[in-house]
Amino acid sequence: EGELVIYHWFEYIPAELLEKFTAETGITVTMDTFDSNEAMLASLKAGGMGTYDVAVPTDYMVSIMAGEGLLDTIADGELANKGNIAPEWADPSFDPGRAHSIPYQWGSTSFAVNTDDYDGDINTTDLLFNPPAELSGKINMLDSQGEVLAMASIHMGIPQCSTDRDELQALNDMLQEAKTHWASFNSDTAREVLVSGDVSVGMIFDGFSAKAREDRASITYAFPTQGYVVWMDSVVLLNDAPNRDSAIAFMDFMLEPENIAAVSNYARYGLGVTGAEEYLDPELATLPESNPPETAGEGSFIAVCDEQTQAVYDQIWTNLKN
Amino acid sequence: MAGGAASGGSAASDTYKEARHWLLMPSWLVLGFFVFAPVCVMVIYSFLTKEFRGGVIWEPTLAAYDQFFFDRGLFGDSDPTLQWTYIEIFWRSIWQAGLATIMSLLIGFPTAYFIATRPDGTRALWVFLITIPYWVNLLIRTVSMKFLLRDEGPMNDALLNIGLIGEPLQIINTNLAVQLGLFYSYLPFMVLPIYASIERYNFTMSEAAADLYATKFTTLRRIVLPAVKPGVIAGCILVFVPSLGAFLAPDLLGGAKNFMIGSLIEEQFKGNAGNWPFGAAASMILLSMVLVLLLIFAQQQRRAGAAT
Amino acid sequence: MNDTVEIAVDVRDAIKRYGDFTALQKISLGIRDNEFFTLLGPSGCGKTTLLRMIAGFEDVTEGGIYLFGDEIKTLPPHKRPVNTVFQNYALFPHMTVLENVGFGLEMKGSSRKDAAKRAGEMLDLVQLSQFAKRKPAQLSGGQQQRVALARALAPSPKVLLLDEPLSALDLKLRKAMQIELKHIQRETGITFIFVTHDQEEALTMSDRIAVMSAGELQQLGAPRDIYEHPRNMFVADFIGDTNLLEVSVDKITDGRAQCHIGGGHELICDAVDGVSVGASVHLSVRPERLVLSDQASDGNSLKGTVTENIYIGTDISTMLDLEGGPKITVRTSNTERGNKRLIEPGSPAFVNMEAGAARLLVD
Amino acid sequence: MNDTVEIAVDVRDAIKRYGDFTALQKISLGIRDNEFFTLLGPSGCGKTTLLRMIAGFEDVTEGGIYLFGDEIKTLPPHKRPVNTVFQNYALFPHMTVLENVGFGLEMKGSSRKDAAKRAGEMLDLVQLSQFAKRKPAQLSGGQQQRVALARALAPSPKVLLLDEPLSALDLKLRKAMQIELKHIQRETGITFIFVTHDQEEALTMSDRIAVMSAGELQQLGAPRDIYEHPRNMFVADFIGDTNLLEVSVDKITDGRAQCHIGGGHELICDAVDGVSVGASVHLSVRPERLVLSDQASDGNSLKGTVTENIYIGTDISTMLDLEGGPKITVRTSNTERGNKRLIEPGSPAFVNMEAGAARLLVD
Amino acid sequence: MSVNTDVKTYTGFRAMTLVCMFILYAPLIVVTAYSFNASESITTWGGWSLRWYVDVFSGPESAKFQQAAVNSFSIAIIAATTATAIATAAATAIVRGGKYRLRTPSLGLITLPIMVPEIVLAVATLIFFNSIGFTRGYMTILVAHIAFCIPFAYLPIQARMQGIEDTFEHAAMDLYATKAQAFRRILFPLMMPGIISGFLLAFIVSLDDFIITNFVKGAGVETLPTAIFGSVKQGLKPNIMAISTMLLSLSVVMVTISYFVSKWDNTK
Ligand SMILES: Nc1ncnc2c1ncn2[C@@H]1O[C@H](COP(=O)(O)OP(=O)(O)OP(=O)(O)O)[C@@H](O)[C@H]1O
Ligand SMILES: Nc1ncnc2c1ncn2[C@@H]1O[C@H](COP(=O)(O)OP(=O)(O)OP(=O)(O)O)[C@@H](O)[C@H]1O
Ligand SMILES: NCCCCN
Ligand SMILES: [Mg+2]
Ligand SMILES: [Mg+2]
Repeated sequence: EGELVIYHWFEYIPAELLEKFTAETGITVTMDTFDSNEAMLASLKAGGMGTYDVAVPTDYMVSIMAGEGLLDTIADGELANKGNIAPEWADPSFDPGRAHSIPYQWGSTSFAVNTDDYDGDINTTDLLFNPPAELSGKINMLDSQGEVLAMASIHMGIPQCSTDRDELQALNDMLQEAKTHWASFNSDTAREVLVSGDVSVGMIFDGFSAKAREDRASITYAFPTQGYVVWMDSVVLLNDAPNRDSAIAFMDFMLEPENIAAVSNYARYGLGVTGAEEYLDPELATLPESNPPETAGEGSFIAVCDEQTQAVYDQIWTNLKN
Repeated sequence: MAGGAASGGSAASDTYKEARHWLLMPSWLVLGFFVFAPVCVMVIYSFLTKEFRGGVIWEPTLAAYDQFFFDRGLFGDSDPTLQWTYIEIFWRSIWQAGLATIMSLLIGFPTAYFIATRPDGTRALWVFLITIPYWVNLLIRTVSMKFLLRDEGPMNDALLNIGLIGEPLQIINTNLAVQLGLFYSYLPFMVLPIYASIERYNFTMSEAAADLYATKFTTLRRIVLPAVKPGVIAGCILVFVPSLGAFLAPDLLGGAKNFMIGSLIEEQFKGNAGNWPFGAAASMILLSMVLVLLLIFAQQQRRAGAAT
Repeated sequence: MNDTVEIAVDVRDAIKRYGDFTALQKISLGIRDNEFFTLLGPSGCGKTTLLRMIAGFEDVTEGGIYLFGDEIKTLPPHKRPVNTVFQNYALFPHMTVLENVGFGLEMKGSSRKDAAKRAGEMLDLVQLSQFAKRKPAQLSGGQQQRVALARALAPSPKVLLLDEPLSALDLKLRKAMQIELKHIQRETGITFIFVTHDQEEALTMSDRIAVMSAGELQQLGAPRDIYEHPRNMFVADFIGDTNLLEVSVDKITDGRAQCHIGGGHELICDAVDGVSVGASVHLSVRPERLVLSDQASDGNSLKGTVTENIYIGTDISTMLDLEGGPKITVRTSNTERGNKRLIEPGSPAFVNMEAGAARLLVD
Repeated sequence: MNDTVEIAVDVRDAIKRYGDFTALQKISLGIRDNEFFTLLGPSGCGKTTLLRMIAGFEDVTEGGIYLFGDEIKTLPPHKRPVNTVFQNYALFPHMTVLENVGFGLEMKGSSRKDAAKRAGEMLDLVQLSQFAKRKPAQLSGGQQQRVALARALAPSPKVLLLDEPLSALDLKLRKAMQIELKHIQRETGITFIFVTHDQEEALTMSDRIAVMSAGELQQLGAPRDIYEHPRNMFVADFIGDTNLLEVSVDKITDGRAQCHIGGGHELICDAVDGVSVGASVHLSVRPERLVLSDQASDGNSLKGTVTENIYIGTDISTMLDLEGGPKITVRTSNTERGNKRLIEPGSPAFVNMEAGAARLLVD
Repeated sequence: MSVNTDVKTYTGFRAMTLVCMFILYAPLIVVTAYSFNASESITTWGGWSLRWYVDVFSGPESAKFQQAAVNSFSIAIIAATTATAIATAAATAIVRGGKYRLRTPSLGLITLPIMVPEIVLAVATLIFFNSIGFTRGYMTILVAHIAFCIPFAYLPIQARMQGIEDTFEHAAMDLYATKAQAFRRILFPLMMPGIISGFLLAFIVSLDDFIITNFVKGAGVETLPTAIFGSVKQGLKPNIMAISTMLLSLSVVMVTISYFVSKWDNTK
């Protein structure tokens, strides 16, 4: 009995799973979708609060939302399956102690290379920011400030929320230079441009890269030695949730290994629950996109900067896009 | 043709004078409530302090406008100079939208004219033919367009095969692609209003012009165009104004390397920046610009029309 | 101006169909250079259609049209040295009167200033100078028509097509414009092809007249010829008022036919080719060629009763019922002498007729 | 039909301005019920404007308009029992001819079938039955005009406004329609307000005529009255052809004025009020009241030289230069007797005139 | 005829129209072709297959897309109809209402929705709806669509109306038509091409709207664009192509039927 309203990414949950949830709990589910974390935040801040019970933001957005006071706290013992959370995801930086969220899916953001077009070493961020002549003009970037600037900071070896003026100025200059080699900024067709051969290098999420590889075998996901971006989407409990009980029930449901594995099988990302291996598509374990090589640098979340610092990054982004 | 050449059909006609307020009432209500009031909210927002990551703080400030017009350097503490960034973005958008409008007009006008001169029974069919493609979502159309135009896409293949070109045309991610995309997004908005105007045009006027030694082109320019001007103006407004704020075609086809007004504003609400007052201010500046353009235009119209 | 008669517009076996409606049926006409040529015919007979084909707005379904010897079927209207005064004026609503009139000149390459100057002169001609700056919608019907006329005259075409150009003008102005048009035509030597439904206008102004009916040419000739020697009943009836009486021919002697009409009235008139004794034909006699009297004359004289006198300004029309049935109209000029001859309705009267006044018609 | 004369349309001190142009200047007119009333005047004098004010399409700048005694300034057009035949027809382009004609009836509440039936009858009347299914654009100018006429007649209005309803018709058809209109008017008792620029039409058909000029009423009266007793020079000149001669009055005796015109010609004619000895006034004489002769008559006789004979069908116009300067026109009917009187151009001739034929005009 | 002497027609215009049609339809050929693609990607051809059509009716998202299609069309039809009616009334007041002070402001108000960037309108509308306590759902989408469709319907109608002389209404009123009747029987039919144009523009604008819809829609209420935009993030799948192709076919069928119906009606 009851209802549940989920604010979710587009196309990110198998419909059967929701049906299963309804069958098990009798709770009818309504799902609303968003296409970016920021759009979700904007919509919630413009008055969406009180409509939804749970949302599925990405790591940095979880901490932003918490900071904005949009998240309700999950009391101790409220979640029956809290223990299923894998230890490495139990106390993440973006939500210490999992006070507001449970893990949903995780993956990485880096770039993929069409190895038919380029046979050199692909595991370096130089391919994006300082490409060899043959790749110049054949690069697609995600049209997303967070991912691009994080990747650029990793490339330069500077912290993501640097306040060092010289570092920031250098970052700005580096991007201006790098942009001359880029063909486009595109998120919507990040995968298509690689498959079609329009570009030879393209920033992409690991899961999308895996799908692109199915269409074009030469597409190889890179794990740069300098490092790359990792992300985790989490289910958060929203303040003013109209159906708070249903929300808790849903979270418990998603912590069942079998259920969250169904999401992974569908979306081809990693999960953050123990004991799910037996339900997972075996292929997932061997995906090159989710198995970084030895040489791979460190994966890091997108950092959340303070207001003043963020203003500088915004300015760098605006400069880049002009 | 029934009726004299020019009998009274002036814009100052007042057949429905008594009913005018009643006739306007629905649009006042709907637009006043669901467009004007929200826009007022935005006007207010543009004068408020931004809240970090979206939203506003109810403290009046001119910061948003200051940000638009003054450049204070990367770190916000240099001496203010005139901010060119946004002006350039605006100028670029106007330029692109303008070119797209001209392109739409150049292809749309002949199309509208052609349709309007079809026999009675087939005109409606042509009108539908123009709009049918728009039953398919803009995003899909644009992606398909992109697919067609790709360096290795069917269009280049075909052109290479018939030997018209030796190298694939690089169209995608260029300004031309943006204009093409805008053109493709809004073509019917040009064709239909012009069609509706030409359909009512009295072709005896063209005959009279031809009779007086006007070539067909001159007839088109001096007689047909002035007569169907309301339709042309409507078409141009419907293509130009939405093109100004468009972002899908520029993003997908143009590569999104440079902000257009639409994407800039969008970014303030849906992007990292989350600077609502600035987004509101930029919108209001855009809005006033368009209004001023339209007013200047209307003024000129009136002056041209009032010559007695 | 030329010694030899050149043909300006030659229409050869032209047919025009709108769908399955035939508007013109094999018309052939040669319009001479410098001629004032008039097309006359009932509403809907195809006059406008013919003009439009000459101007190039309507294609010729069959047959050909030649302008000074050249086939012009494929010549676009703007290349034909022909201007038109349209029946519905077709003034450009967005241009002032002056701009309308100057348009053709500008198109022929005059500077805007020269065009305006000459346009001003043309406006003087049609007495509309003070309206130069108005838009056509601010003019009365007659004023619009005069603008149309000025506009067509301005570029001095070789052939001017005028589709009822004076129909909206009052008598006074029409008379003045008639004289002006005739003047212009003579001075410039422009060939005028004129459509009118005013027979007096046609007779006064034309060098030659073509009478049309239902898409067919009925008669082509000089005004006097057409008025006095109509070739058939249609022409006789159409041009001017006429009394058409059914007659039987009794005897033909020395080019004179002796006949009788219903009611037994005897008449003598000139015989014409194709009329034979015993034939039942029509006799046409103009009302003004009849004389009303209270006494029979020596020659043809018909007895009847006056039914009505209608006052029409210059003249008075008297309707009579002849003995035995036929009706006849007599026209008497409205002068003291004429008025003396008038007879009150209801009174008996004689209608006297000279032998030369009546004409026998074969069809 | 009524014993007392009821006023159908009363225009009182009506003024109409377009911006700073005054189209009508304080016009007052009373149009009687059942009357055939004609507005006559030069192009642009305000006839259409007056009709439009009566129909309700133009508001009255100053003054009032009364329909059967009721002020109708605020009555919307559709509530006025008045129909109009528009000068430019204003046929509905999207309806067939039949639908156009039936429209008014439908609006008055007839069923579509009844409306179509009566519309069909009206089309018979204007001889357009076979065009019932066509769209207006497929008709000739004259045909369109007839549709407009049928459309206005169909709902049998109390007052019918006709703005040059016959101007596009040929003489034959116009004559027939004149008779038909007159008939309809008599039978139905509808008040007709008729605009025409054809004086003969006006004189033939009207009960009364209002002559207008430049937005002002010049004379109002019965046809004969206006033709024979024009109140001023404008009316004399406008209605029909007339010779206007400048004269000086020498002597007035017994209601007769003795005067002379330029060149020294002496004339005697009826004196009128307001003419005094020594005054320089105008004398108006109709061309048809003059007699051409090679001999001087006993009475008024002017000597001159023939300059031109113009053939106009029923009549022949002869222009003369009188000795000493003045020009004069004489109209002779085109009969054998008349033709005998004709004099070749260049020859001297006398113009003889009865005393009653000429009329002195004060302004 | 080798030379085009008809003053009404222009030789190049037919060609231009065909070019125009080609540009409009070429991308749709891609859409249609790839709806029959066995592969998952639009860029690689995997052979012919009807699987995506099957997917539309029985796939995991079929219910969502079907509901979205129903929502989209019902909203587009209602919104376009209402907007066209409102726009027609407004155009009448503005073109046939004489001169008055509210004329220019009204014109400004009517064109306001196209002058404000969509995202601004979206956020503003959402804020506004919230402040007046409107719950988001089907109705909020509908109302927003009606509002922003108005200028698209209005401009062609106004343009058309300016070309119609008022003599026709005068003639109608002279023949006892009330103003309403003169409108319905004369002005309205004469305006029809403008009204149809306006309706069609409003219709496709509503059918295509994403940004505003995405903000004002209630939870779980999807329209085709909001459903489709989501899918694109994963790469445009041929099932979207299949849906689009079916929509195209539907519109083609409807147009064909209406064409023949009207033809049949004409020859009657
Ligand atoms: N809308 C207008 N604006 C300014 N002047 C106008 C307007 N309409 C008519 N006029 C002027 O008013 C005068 C009277 O016009 P009206 O149409 O009544 O003339 P009319 O007597 O019917 O002439 P016609 O016989 O040529 O039809 C004309 O001089 C005309 O130019
Ligand atoms: N577009 C058309 N379609 C069908 N029939 C037409 C068309 N245009 C004209 N007609 C018909 O052709 C015939 C000739 O028309 P036209 O206009 O030449 O007549 P007209 O002699 O000029 O008559 P009017 O004196 O009345 O102007 C008419 O019967 C008319 O109905
Ligand atoms: N739905 C894909 C997740 C993207 C995270 N930024
Ligand atoms: Mg004609
Ligand atoms: Mg008039």
